[in-house]
Amino acid sequence: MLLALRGMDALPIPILLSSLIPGLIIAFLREESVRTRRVLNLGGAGVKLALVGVMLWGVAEGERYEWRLSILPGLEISLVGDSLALLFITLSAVLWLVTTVYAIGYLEGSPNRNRFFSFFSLCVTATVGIAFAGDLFTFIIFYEALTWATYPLVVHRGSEAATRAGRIYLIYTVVGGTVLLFGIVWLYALTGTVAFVDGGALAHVPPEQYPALTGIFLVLLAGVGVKAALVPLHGWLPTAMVAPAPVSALLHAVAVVKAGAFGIVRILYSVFGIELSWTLGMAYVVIGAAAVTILYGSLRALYQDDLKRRLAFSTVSQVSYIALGTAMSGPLGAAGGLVHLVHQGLMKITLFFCAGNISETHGISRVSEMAGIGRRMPWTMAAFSIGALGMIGLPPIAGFISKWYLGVGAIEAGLPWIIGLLIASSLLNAAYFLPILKTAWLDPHPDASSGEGEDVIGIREAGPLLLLPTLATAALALGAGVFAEAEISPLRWVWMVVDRVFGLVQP
Amino acid sequence: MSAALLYALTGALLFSTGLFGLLARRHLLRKIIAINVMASGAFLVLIAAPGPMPDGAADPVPQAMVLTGIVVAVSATALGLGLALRLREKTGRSTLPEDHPR
Amino acid sequence: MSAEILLIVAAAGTPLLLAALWLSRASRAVAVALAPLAALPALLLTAWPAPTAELVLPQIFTGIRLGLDPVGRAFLFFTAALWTGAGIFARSYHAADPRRDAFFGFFLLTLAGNLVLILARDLLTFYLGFAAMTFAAYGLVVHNRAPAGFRAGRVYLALALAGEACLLAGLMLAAAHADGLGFDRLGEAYAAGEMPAILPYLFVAGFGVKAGLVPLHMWLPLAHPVAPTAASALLSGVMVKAGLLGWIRFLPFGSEPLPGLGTALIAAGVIGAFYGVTLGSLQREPKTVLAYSTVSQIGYMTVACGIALLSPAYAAIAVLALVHYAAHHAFAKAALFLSVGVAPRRSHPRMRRVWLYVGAGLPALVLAGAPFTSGAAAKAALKYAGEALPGGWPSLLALLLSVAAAGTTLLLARFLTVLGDEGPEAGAGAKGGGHPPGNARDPEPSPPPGRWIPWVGLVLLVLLAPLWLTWAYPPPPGVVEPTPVLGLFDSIWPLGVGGLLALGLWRFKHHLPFARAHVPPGDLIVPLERLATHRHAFPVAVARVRTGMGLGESSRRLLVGITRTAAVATLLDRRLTAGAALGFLFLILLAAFGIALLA
Amino acid sequence: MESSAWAAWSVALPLAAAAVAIGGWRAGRVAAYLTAIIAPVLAFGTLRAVQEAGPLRHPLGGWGAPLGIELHVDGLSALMLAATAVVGAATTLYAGAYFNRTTGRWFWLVWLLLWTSLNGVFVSDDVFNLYVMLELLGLSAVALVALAATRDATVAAMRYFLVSMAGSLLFLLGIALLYARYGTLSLTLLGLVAEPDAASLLALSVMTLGMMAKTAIFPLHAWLPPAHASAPTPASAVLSGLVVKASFYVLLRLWLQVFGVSGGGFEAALLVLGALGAGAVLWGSVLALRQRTIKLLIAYSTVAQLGYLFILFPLIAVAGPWAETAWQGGVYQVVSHACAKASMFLAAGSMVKAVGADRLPALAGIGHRLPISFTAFGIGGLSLVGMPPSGGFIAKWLLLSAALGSGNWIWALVLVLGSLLAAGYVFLVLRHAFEWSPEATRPTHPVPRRMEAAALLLALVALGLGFVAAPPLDLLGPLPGAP
Repeated sequence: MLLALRGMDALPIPILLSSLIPGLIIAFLREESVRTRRVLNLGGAGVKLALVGVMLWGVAEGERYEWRLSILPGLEISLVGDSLALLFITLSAVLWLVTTVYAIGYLEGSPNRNRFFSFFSLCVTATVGIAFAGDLFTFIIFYEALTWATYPLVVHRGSEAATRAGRIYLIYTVVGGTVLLFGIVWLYALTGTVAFVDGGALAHVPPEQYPALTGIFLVLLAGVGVKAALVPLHGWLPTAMVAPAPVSALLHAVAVVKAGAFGIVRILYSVFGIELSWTLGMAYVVIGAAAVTILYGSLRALYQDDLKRRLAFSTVSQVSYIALGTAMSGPLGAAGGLVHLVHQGLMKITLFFCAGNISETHGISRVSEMAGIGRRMPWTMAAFSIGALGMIGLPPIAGFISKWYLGVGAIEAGLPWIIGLLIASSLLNAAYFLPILKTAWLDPHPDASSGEGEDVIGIREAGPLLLLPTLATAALALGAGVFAEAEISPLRWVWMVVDRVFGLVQP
Repeated sequence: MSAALLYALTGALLFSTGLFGLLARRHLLRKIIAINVMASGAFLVLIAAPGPMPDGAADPVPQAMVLTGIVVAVSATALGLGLALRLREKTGRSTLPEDHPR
Repeated sequence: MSAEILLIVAAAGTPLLLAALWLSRASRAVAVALAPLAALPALLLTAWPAPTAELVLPQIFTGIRLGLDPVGRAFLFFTAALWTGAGIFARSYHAADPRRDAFFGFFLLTLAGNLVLILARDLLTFYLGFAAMTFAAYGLVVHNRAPAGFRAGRVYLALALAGEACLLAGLMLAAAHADGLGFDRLGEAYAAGEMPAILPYLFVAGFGVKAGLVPLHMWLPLAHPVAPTAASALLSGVMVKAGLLGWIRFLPFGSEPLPGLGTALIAAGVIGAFYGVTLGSLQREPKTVLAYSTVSQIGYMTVACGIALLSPAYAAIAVLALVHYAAHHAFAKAALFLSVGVAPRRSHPRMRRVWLYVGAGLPALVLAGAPFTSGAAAKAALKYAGEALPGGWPSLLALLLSVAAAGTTLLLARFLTVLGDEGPEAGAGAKGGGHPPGNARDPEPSPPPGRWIPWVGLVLLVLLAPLWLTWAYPPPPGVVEPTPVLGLFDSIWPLGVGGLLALGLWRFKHHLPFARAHVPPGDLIVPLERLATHRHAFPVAVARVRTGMGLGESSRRLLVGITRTAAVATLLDRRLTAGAALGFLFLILLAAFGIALLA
Repeated sequence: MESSAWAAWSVALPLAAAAVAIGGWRAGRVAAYLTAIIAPVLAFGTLRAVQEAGPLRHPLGGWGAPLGIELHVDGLSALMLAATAVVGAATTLYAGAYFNRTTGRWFWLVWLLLWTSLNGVFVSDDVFNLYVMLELLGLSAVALVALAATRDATVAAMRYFLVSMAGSLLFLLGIALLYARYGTLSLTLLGLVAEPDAASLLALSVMTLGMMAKTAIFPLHAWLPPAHASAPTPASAVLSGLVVKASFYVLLRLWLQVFGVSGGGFEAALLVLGALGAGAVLWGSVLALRQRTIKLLIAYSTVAQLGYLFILFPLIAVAGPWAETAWQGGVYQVVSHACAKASMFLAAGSMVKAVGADRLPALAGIGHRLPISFTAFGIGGLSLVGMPPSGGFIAKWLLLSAALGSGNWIWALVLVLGSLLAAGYVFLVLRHAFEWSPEATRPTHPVPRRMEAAALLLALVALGLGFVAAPPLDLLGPLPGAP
């Protein structure tokens, strides 16, 4: 059966449906039907993973999946499963499964789980749709859907703070989405095309339209920049961390910020093309914005005591690596940026899981309260350490691989100052992550009055449903780095993307 | 001045008077009457329209229209009066409040 | 897979395997028990005759390449030997330590990193090991969890990170310009002149932190006294040498001469040699004294690096000198550190104290370059390399080195005098230093065999090392082996001068004002730390910019404005229902249309 | 059946049903249900017929113009018929559960008459016939509002009645002027002969003014919110969804078909219309943001959304090659807004019934207390905002691309700003939906499934319109009166 599926052009559809249908059914289940909900959630995630696996296999062998639905003359919903899309989709599918398990554990016994899981699935559907989008028209459809599917998750707790965060989130993203729509329509009106074409759809545009194209680029960048949390459009992200931990995890690792980053990649590579982006000087704008964001996010993270807030600012900083790398005009930088899409996801989701574990099990949400937590939750903190050290860029964790290719790519692209940026960012990352590790592992637990008391403190770990996903993603983050050059690794896939989609050749 | 023009001008005058009454008078009965005056004005203009009949015979189309229009106006008046009565019943007044409650 | 490869795998893998065992509570005891022996396979590997094989794992990380070359073998030898010795020492030293398991966890990780970096055959594998070692060693430095330890750890990490930063930048530059990541490719790229000029500078700075190059040495005097004794021995004896190995591996020795950098390194080395001696003499804690001694000794080795950069023709001999010096210093310094762990006490029987002082004095003499020791041989090699310099520089250098050797003698004499001190500073236990909590306060009648056996072993190794080195690291072809005897007088007079100076100082310490002077350990770091307390400048600046731009205020005003306008609109909207208003609007619209249509 | 008779049947069917409805509640309900089933079939039959044979022309009873009544169905009419059928069917389903024998005694009759007149407006080719249908429409709409029988509803109905009558009579005056000038009543014929002379333009002005009052375009909108908000919910749905569109439809016919303004020469007047539209978008949205009860909020949003329709006029005039895109967008906005707005009203009615209050804070936690209705409201609201995928999105895409394509930045900005403001007032409801306050756990009154289903059905149509835009727009054909 899988063989038959491999050749199916409309394979993107079942992949989308595998989360859409459970999401819709769950919305109308009764709150008590725990078992049905679990079966639907995990079943959907499993099916999606299997289908994505089939598609990965197909794409690796040169297949290209394409499905189109004409909406208007010249406008169509097109779902394209190419190697770049699959990079993002695989990440989403894997992390969805993991996060679902985590969320089941996290929300046990809390109200409104139907709504939560329903929108959770819709959120993933929208994310996958963004990845599959074969043109800007399809892109914005899912992009906006993502906004509204995420809102109920952000305000899930229904508290004052959650409502406020939700309002801020919506203001940012709706305005961003509208700006993006504006840009897309402008582009459509100007050139008559919004399609994604490998190497850039606008290569043929005559130079007299370049000023308009510059404007369009800026508008589009501002539109996706909101979700990608480019400074100064990042304000929503640290606020949105009031959401439940699995939501933050998904938001920061896969769904929203990555959608924005992926949008930047698409705009750079599939709409304008990297050459035109450089001709217009816009690639440099992206690089500049990313550079500012990277530094600013890290600097702000330094001063946050709230763990999730610190992580959120860290996301602001880290996600811009993706934009930074893809805006450089070389294969190495592109690889670094693209692979960071996956690597950052794996590491950041681990960190947020850990933050969730800590607050769920011990009610601790501030860094200053974390003294000695490593002794109480050794596994959680081990996972956290992997994530944090990876973020700093310590080899052999995944983060180093991204940073390495970004740096080498920067020189290749003739932008050596970016190395300074990367280094500065790494140092800042160290400055805000290492104190957490030190506090957690080395400082005495407040319950231990003296040196002798330390043995008294027993282990109190999070439940298995919380711990296993955490360890799984930590292992993936480590594995993605240790086996970076293995046959099956994100980096390998990225080389293929770089090779195929951008027509760049692996060095 | 031809008869048609006289009709038309009278009609316009009536219509304007009615419109003024509708807008400026507050009592609902007056407003409803004003509507009827407006309708009459419109009918007069309609009657004044020179038909396409080459032999000078009266054009039947406006006549038919006016007749229909009168029927419509009568039913409208009925509805308006009914509403005015209901309003009086509910509010004890025969005028509309200056603004509406929100 | 050949036996040699297997041995390489075992050498690098044993500590990793034990570290993995450590992770599980069930097998942790096994891992801790075996930890001191984790370096034995590596030691075995150094005995392999003429190693040539290379282990290549292209799928792991960015491609792992491990192998052994002569330089690596020399480094591997003293590294593995010291880790084993220090490990056995630590077993006993931490016997009653509640955090013993944690100590050995970091021990294993640090060891793994250290071995990997020595065996590495390409840039990134080296970096992998180097980074692992650097970060895991933090756990050793702060082992006692005391404020002083954390401060030292903070300084250590800050400097190490700065070093890593330079290193990473250098690696990226190198990778972008070289055709591959192997050391061979790096050398080819250097030779072809394809490398950016800044590259050697980055590497010098990057590894300089670890090596303790002045002024990047500040972490050494802070970290050594607070770390457990075995860890201090490893830090000074082995890990500092990792920086040196980094220089050997990454700098363009033997390619185009780099006069600027070479001269700078020689100058830094000479300055370091004197600086370490001067500041070290002003310290009151034995391990701090030793730390400054390391700074001073590294100065000599820096000079050798400078020579190699200055004169490619002399690169091989300079490297030879470096290796000899590194090995000799490693053993001697580790033995000295361990002697702190078996330090003589007034309560000890007289004979034992004498033996202990003899045992501590021997490596001290070696370090000072006493004749017929590895110290003398190393210094001779260095002077021989110095011949590369033009004009009268070689003799000046020789003189400077001799004077510095006198300083070393003085410094080590200082060490021996403070070794027996039992004052609050010397014990360091009160400051949370040297001794682990469990046994720091107990007056010990005698050091247990678990401590003195490795100590004695190291002292013996100090004496035997030169023999072994001539076998393990023969001079490269074309290089005449320097005679180990430098001229008796040349090696004796610095000892004599230093000894007399020390005696004089000790005798008149109550009369000389400067003898009581004290510079806080870490010297330069103190003002720097003060600077760092201004770290809240950034949030303050952000807040100021916000208020300055009036962002908060203006957005609030905007909001108020909008709300008011909307309220007015609501009022107006109610009015629009009134008949008069409607009529007015009707007329206006009619007029508007009339004008618009007829215009 | 002869293809051209589709139009006649679509008027006759609800009329016949209305006749039956005189018989009382039960008879009326059966008749309305039957209409609800058959009308969509008829509507889609008409769509197909137009698709296959082009515009249909049907002389009623075999009598042609000038004396007889001629029906004319082109793409626009067919689309309006279809929208009416869908919204009407859903509303009927909803009303069947909403009313009971007492409250709904007259509802079926009035509603079926309204349905008749709506269809009548859309198929008339004769301006006088149009007038009659408009009058019937206005009167039955007023009656529907009055059915609520509250004080507010009575006041609102009275006001609605006066405005509606004034509008109709202005229209009648215009007809008289046109007839006096051209001697014909047929829209088609008028389109061929009309010239922009003083009399014609005066006629155009008064007719436009009349229709604007009935469409409740800013600043003549003030009667609409209280009327739509205080009417019974099913009535609100059709009033906001369909009735205001009927007079807009007449405006389209007048300006585009009769006077052929897209050919040029009317720029200033079209600009005035557009300015009014822009004013409506902003004014209506801001006021919607200020409302504290849900039905008033939705009603003000209608005021705002109608503004989009008027932006169509200047776009047609200045957009050059993009005029046709603007035209498609405008019509699509009519259709999708009809479905979306009706579904929002229906869902809001259910929610108000469930919580027993119409203040927004009372809706706390409505997301899980009444998920289906809330979903319907949400989808409808998002279509209104222009969120993809939905009909509203397609409409906004088309309008926006016309504005940007022709370089008319001002209109583009108004469209974008309108979207943002719409998101704002939709959010006012959404934010309470997920709130977790004590009110959120209070039990709800039961809401019949049919009511919830009707709202959801319409919402899904609004959603579906986002996917099937091509066939309806094909059917719509080129911009009437284009050069």
